Amino acid sequence: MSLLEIKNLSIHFVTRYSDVHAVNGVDLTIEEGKTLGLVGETGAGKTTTALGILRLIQKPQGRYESGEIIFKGKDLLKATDDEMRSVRGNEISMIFQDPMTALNPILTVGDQIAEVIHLHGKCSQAEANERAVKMLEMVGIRAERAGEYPHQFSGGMKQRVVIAMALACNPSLLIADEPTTALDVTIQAQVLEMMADLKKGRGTAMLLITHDLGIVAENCDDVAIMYAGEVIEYGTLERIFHNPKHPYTLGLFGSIPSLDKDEERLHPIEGLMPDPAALPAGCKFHDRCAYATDECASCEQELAEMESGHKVRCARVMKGEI
Amino acid sequence: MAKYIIKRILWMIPVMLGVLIIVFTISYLTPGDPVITILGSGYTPEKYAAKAAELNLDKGYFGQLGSYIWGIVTRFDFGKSFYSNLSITGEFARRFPITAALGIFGCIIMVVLGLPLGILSAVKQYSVLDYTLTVIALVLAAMPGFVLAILGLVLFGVRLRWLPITGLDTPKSWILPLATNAMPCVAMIMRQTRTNMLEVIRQDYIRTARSKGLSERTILWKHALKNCLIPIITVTGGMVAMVMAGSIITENIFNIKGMGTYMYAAIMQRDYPIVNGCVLLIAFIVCCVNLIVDICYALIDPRIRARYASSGKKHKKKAHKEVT
Amino acid sequence: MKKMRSILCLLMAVLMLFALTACGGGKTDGGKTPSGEDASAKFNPGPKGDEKITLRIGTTGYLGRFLSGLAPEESHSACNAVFDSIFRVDPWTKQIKSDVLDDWYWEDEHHFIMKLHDGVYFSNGQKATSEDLLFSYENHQERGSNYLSGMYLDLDKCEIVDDMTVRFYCEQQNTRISTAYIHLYCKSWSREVGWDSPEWYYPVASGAYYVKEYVADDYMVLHVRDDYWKHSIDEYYVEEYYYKYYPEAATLFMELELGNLDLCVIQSTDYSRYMSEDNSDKNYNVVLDATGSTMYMNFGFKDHDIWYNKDLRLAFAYGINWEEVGMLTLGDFYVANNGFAPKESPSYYDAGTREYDPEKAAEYLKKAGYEPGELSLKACMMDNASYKNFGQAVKYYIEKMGVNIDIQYADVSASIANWVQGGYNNDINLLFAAGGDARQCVTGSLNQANLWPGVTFAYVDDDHFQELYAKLCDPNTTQEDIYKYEKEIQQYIFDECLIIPFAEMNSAFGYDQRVIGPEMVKAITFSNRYQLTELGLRSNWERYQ
Amino acid sequence: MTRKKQRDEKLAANLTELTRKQGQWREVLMRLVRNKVGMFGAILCIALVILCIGAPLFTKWDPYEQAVINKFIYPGREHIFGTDDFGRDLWARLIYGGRYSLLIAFGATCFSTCMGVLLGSIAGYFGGRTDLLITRFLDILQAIPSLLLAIAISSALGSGPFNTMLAISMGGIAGGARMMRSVVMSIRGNEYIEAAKATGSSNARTIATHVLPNTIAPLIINASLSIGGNIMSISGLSFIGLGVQAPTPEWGSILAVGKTYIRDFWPLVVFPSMFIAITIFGFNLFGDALRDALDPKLKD
Repeated sequence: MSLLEIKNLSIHFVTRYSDVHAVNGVDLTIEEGKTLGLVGETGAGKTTTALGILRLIQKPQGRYESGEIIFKGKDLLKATDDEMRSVRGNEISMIFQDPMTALNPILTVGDQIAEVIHLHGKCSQAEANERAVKMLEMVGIRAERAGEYPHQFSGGMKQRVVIAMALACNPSLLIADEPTTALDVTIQAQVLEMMADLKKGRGTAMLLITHDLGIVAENCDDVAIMYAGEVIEYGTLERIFHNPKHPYTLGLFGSIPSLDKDEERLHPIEGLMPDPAALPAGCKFHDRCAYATDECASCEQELAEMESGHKVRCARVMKGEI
Repeated sequence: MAKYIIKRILWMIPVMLGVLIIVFTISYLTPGDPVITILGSGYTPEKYAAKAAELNLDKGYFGQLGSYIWGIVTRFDFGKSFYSNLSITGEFARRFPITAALGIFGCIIMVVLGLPLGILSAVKQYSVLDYTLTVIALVLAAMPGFVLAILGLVLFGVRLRWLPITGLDTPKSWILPLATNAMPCVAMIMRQTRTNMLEVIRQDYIRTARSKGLSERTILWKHALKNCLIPIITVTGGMVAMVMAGSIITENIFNIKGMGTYMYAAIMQRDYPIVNGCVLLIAFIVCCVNLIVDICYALIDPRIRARYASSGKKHKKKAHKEVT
Repeated sequence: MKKMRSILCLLMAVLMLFALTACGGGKTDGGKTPSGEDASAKFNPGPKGDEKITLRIGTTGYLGRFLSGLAPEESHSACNAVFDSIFRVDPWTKQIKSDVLDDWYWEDEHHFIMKLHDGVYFSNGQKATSEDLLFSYENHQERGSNYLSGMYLDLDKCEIVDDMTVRFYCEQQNTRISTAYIHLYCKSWSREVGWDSPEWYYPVASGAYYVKEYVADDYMVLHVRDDYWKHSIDEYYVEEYYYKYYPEAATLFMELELGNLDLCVIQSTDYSRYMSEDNSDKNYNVVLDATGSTMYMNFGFKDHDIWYNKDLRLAFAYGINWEEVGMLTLGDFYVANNGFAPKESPSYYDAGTREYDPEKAAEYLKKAGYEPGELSLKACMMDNASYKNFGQAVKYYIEKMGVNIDIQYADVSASIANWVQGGYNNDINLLFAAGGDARQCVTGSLNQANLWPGVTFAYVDDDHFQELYAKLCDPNTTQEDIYKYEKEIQQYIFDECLIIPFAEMNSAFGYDQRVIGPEMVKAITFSNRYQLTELGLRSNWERYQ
Repeated sequence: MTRKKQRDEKLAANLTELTRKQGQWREVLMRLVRNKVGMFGAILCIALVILCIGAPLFTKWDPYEQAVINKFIYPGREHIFGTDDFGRDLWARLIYGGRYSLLIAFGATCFSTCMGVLLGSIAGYFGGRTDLLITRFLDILQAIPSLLLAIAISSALGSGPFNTMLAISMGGIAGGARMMRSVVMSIRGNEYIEAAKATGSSNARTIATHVLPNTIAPLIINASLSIGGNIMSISGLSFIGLGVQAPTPEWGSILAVGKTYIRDFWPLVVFPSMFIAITIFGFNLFGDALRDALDPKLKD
């Protein structure tokens, strides 16, 4: 039984002017201790999905149109607020993209970590502080810096604090929303390596959201590629990297400049993301797809299994035309 | 940090001196000869000279300024009123506590009412509560103080007879003056809190806190409130000056014998020593409040505390002005 | 969505503003004729048995100091209670009487004799002698107060006859010496403390009350003396006066409504509102009383020769709608009066009226030789309510007539100083005999018209007028002659248009019906001053029991 | 394929065309117009200004025409807002009076903004000793509450429109200068200022050409928000009897007169307060919208 199953999840943002379909029928599963990479351009609905899992979507506008999120057998969408609160930070925790603003500027780093331990660990404040200091040391921060404030730390160090905070209660699932995008490359490698060690040590499953295929290659077991609120290709790392099928995935891999050829220009995928408030019918990618036919534009595409451990949402691929 | 506070206190002395000089110069340039107004009609040249000497009006600008400052600094003596011949300091001793009490209670009400209402209307945005509070804030902010005071007086004092209308002897009689003096400021603080709160709620660290599984209430009180306090403290600092100045109008209408009525009477009689004294004392209170505001910044925001400590070495700079 | 709702907010805000103010306002439909007197008998105010009361009086004038004659005017009423007055008006007979003199008469052209009563004691136990009597006049010259103006006194030539009599020397006979508002001061104590000492807030005096408590600009308490030389303490019904100062007139009236005050002067706005509502069950009532002074506009004759041209004066007489100016200045206290004595007074004489006639005014203006817009005038008035209203009302008509006028408003003391000796920049100004004259006679109202140096614009530079006025002031003219001359002078003023009287000043007093009756209030008050010594005596209350 | 290509070209074309033509100001204007609340505030202010300037067009009554017989007439067909204690038409007095009120308020704001700009830019630009001196002077100015300062000055200079304007503007200087100083200090560090100095331009020219244009935005915001405050101060002064003297029609002095009749004749209080309220509300709304338009990072 998998740790987390997302079935046909769709999330819409309804405002007076527009009805934004951010996520439309996403199906994902994360196994115990495994890492799922979620890849896609900005605005593909990656972060919305992640926030959906923790039910952090902004109340008045955001609405869960349909679908279920089964976590350890329990549907989180049906859970009461109290149940969700006991899950957040304890069972599932999240790391955000920009470390500079992720920490509360007026509380000490130690307090912010101890807070979540004290809340879920049901232990005394003193013990919580102790464990907080231990967590900091685990992420490579000297113990005596626990009493300092976020503005005294660099970007990389702040991200380490956020990671320490996320893993403090030993969650079974860690959601990392582009954890390293805001960091420079050298720090990026250190942080990812540290996350991998911690994960292996504690058997934590991870949902890694990124648009950097290099990171996915090194850290993820499975990969899901999202486009315009839908998962268009989903499979194990080998399948996707060795045998990408969906035109959009091919475009993604095509746009990575290869080192051996001396290329003058990059090969971006032409055109722009469709407007989520006015999504085209049929395959959302058809107006940018090189192989698009009239049929693609009309009928809805299904995410079908092309081979074991590799699904694609493209009728032409299923028919073997591409 | 303590070094910074001491430095600020030292800086208050030249500021107060500056206020004193400005206020004195303004009244020195005022037309109309005090001696004639005191002696009335049948004055004779030698009596005029005697009186002028007594009020040391014959010493020219710097002489008078010097003796005025010397009088205040050494004997804390603000001189004598032109007409009642009573020493002003004696009057201040009697009247200052009343205005100070009104001011302090006014400020407490401002914060105690303004802050929660602001937070409430921010958290429950677009709700009915939000709009009623906004409407009240608009009306109170747009109504001149004395209209509000007289309306309150007529409505609650005379028509409904719930509250006594003058003096401050019974606790009930404090309600009306405080309400009409503090209300406009409550409205402003509420609006300021609401805008700040809306901004803070959208910050990332609030989402992090929520992702940690904290309840909305703890997020509000522990994380959001403290962060949105800083700009509110600046506004409160400004409000205190408004409340003190507003006391002139409120005390007059509610017949409270504080600095306000004293100054109003002095303005009407063109009794300049009293006007100068009152402005000086109120300016002093405002200076103290500004100092307290700065200290509150440091208490709440570690970034500013760090800058204060380091600023002790570098050139003097009040950092919090940039933050707000 | 948020946008539309903000606009809704504004509408609701304006509505709320509307509601707040509307419920604050009362209903009113213009003032009715004064009818305050028919107080129902169910309140029977006045002394019952030998209990004593504390009378609470409210005032919007500053409490001031007990040194009479200095700007701003000290509280006359309080001085009246604390000091014995050498001369004052008996409220019951409306004649001049004295608290301390046994006898006073003109010995000859220049000498005026005053005989002090033997047995007047000051609060410090000292006996009053003629030294104190003479000193009571000398101190005014010493302090520079303007109370001696008009007495033509030469203090060096006054001498003490014996320890109870003083002979005063005046250049010419005048009535002012026996009508001016002079108190008996204790010479030794005054010399000892000097004029500037705060001791003057707790003065040593010979009057019936002493100052028990005094808080500047707040309140003062006058308590009856148990060692008063004239009456024993149990003759007094009012044991204490609690005198409270209110900066805001609106608050004063509300205090009366709530029953926290027994006696106070009220504004015309509060008066007209009171008259328009039915007040049968209210514990307070209002009585209207002539103050004895009339309101008239002066032409500043002295140093402004334009006013010697009668056509210009007539242009002003016709060019200004005096009835309207009166109504705008005094509100519901306005009573039309073209003479210089109140309607109730026997010396009242209506010399005739000049109806408002803009064409005639234009005619006279041209006859006087001024094109419209050519003449421009200046005036400096006090910045209290009635002067401001008068200034606004008159300015409108004068400018409509084609004459420019610049009116400056200055505070009370600055304008007095300006009127009396500085500036002379008053072409025209409004005057009403500030003290009023309880005897309600013409000389009382015109007391500034013959005074020089006095109020600069009030002096009437016309020989026949001065001649008539001198006859009026001559103490030995008989009462019938006085009435005859009063009519003659008022007719002369009208024919020559020297001064334009247009209103008689009433003032309204609010009182608590359970404590004091309307007749008593009318008797002991004139021109906003209370005869507190008279009010204190139980015998006076029993007159109206 | 071709359909897609044409659409892209068209989109790209008008995008570049749009940005090229629009200067920074046009873009701000665009953003401002879209903000309906701000527009509502702007409409209010413009309507008021038109009403006051074109007063003769909106009423046949003369604000000084007095007649006792029509004293305290309640609002009706003849007199829209009724008449005041001198029988003058209240509607006429309010719109003619608006000229004085708005003029004084604008004048005071301009004066305090200019002084603020002057002091602020000098303090910000030169820094060091001058900065210290000027900041201390600003502290002094800010220590005295603006109403008291206005009272002291207007009792010294005497009452009248110009003196009132001067008295009120003193209070606003400190706020403007302090804001100006912080903006200038943040700009001073930028490279293009050093570049300007390097090319030998005098300090004054550098300030005028480089520093000032960047501070226009916060200045306008500060100015529009301070107009409301100025109008409140004028009515405060009139209450004490120092502001504009009768019979000149001005909202504050009409309200001060209205105070005495508050229990008898409500229009004399309601309508001036409403005019004051609408002006303050209008300028605040417009100011807020302006701030959002000029300062996009501040999310609504």
